[in-house]
Amino acid sequence: MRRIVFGAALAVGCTAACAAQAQDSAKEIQRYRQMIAEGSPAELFELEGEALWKKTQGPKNVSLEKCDLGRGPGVLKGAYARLPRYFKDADRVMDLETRLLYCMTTLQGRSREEATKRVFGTADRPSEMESLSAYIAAQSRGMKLDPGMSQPKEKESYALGRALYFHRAGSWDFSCASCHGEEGKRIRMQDLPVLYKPQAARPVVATWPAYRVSNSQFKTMQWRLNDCYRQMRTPEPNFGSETTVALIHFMTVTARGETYRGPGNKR
Amino acid sequence: MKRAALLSACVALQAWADPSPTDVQKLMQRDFHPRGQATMERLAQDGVQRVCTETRDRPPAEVAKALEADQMKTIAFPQGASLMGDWKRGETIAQSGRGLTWNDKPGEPGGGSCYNCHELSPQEFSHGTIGPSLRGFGKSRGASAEIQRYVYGKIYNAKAYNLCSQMPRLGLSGTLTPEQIKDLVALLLDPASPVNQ
Amino acid sequence: MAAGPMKMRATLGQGFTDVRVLMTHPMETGQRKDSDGKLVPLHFIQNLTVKVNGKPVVEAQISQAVSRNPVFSFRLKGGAKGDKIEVSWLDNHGDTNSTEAAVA
Amino acid sequence: MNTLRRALVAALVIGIVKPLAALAAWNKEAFGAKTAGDALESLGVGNAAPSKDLTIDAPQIAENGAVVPIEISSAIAGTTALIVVIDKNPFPLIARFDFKEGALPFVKVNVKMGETSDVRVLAEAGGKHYVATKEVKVTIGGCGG
Repeated sequence: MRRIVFGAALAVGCTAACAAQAQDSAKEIQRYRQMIAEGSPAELFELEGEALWKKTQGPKNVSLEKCDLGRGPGVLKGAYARLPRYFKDADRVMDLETRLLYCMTTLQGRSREEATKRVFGTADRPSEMESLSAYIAAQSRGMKLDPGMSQPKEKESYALGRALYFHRAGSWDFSCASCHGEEGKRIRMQDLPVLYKPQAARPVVATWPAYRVSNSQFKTMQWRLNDCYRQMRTPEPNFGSETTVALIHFMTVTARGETYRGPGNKR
Repeated sequence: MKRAALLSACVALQAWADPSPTDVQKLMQRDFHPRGQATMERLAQDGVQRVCTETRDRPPAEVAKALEADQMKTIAFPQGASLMGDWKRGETIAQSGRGLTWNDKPGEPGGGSCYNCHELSPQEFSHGTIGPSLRGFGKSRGASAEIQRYVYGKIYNAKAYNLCSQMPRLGLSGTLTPEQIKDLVALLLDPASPVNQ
Repeated sequence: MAAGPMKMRATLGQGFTDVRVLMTHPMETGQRKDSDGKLVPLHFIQNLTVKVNGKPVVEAQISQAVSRNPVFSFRLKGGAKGDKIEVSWLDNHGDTNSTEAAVA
Repeated sequence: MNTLRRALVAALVIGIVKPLAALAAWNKEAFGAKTAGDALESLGVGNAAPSKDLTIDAPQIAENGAVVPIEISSAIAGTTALIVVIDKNPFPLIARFDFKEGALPFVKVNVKMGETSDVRVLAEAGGKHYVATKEVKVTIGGCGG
């Protein structure tokens, strides 16, 4: 970034001690994350999700057990690791939550309005999407991320995702890259992975969706983008829209080949 | 007009495969909806946002200079000798991340979110590193009228000094009032401020 | 929510049995406000008991300072495959819940 | 025989022999104490000698005070109880674990911390008390928005 000379003189250099101290704190935060990962309530959400997967709902009073997540009706093993991908029946690229919504409306006959009334839950009452995401993502643990990139619409979605990543808009002129653009940057104590680079995207995409200790909630990627756009001071993205799926698709392709090890634990 | 010619020159730089900023803007306008005070107008890119998007924040020098000059004209410097308010209020403003989101109530005082990106007073352990550390900023620069004006202007509209800076245009966007900006100027320049201890 | 699911895993370690138990509980401190600004009343687990084959081996008194959806790890002396481990809790509203597992 | 039985029944009625559930009573006074000193006093814990055989494994920096993982282990012979105290919490007494025959003096638990503070663990062994201390810094994660 070009800085005018006056501004460049402004940065009071960080002494060696303070650089070392920053190094320690990064190491200690890594230990914090590793310790909270050892004992995580995320598994409680997987149990809830399993019950919801089997629960008959909607006017057609059927469960989601026939839902085709890309590997055939009802096949859960490794399905999450191959999303987002193109689905012929819906003629569009879908991530897990968009695909679940599709099954809720087609298989269970539920209206989109009812099924999306509460897509983001609370600590007291997690949403269906959150618990289902925990359960289904867990079925891909140990499998390599392999999102779709062969279909024309998959390539289009990837290109749109990449353009969105660098698209500056909103009252504060932010793009994703404004915060996730340079190595070693932090907001407060929160380090910011450079998600358009594979080595930074891999550990992140491999551990979403995740349990967030700060509010005891299980959070999904659709929520993650929703909350980022909120802080970018833009209007709200539609749940499961092509733009949100394109961004998730772009980051997942950037991280492809990594072994999925979620659901994870986040601050 | 010269500036339009300069702008169109940038379009060629951007990779052909990705949709153009205009295409992306249309898709966002289709896929987003207003909520609270966050209205759809916010998705309409202005010249600064479009050029910085197209050039991945590396605009050609003469384009940057021309657009920075435009942005400088937007800064309304308050009258009066001093642009320094109360650094104690400045610290509260720097700590607060509120303002302009869809769950902030309009009219409620916003914050500068300064600690998100900058180190300021040494007591605050949890500070960001996207922006440079501002510790001791006033100690080495004094508090002359000229430096007060620079700091006020930079907070009001950072793009007037560095076109594709990641720093939000806190004054122009209506996030902070002139009084709040003057309190932040004091936080940075007032010798009594913790930043300068 | 009412007594939500509990999950326990008891596995033989070197010379001890590792017991890890997860419990669904809000562990309210009485200081938190809900979405409409009302204070959520104090609601937390007070007593926790770990039993092996019916015999109590750990008895804990805990407070609202234990995190929401509590996660505990304990270590039991020796232990053999098939031992019955039971963990139960009692909270300040008098609600209880318990779960059982055989040592894997 | 009858007199013994009658005495037992009478004792139960006036609550001298508490029903099993109440045995694991909850020390209202100790948990309600506003300072670490008062809490320990009502637990009958006098001065405790530092001991390196009592270990606390906790992160130096916790990204969020809502969940701070703490692992406590005592190698002091005859340890029967572990007590967790966080000095700067509104109610410093966090938990007390009593270990009977068949359990090792070890526990891992996630706790809440209001702010950066010392975490103190006390072990009870052979009628004496031992202590270990570790400071945990609590930071503000996220964008503070």
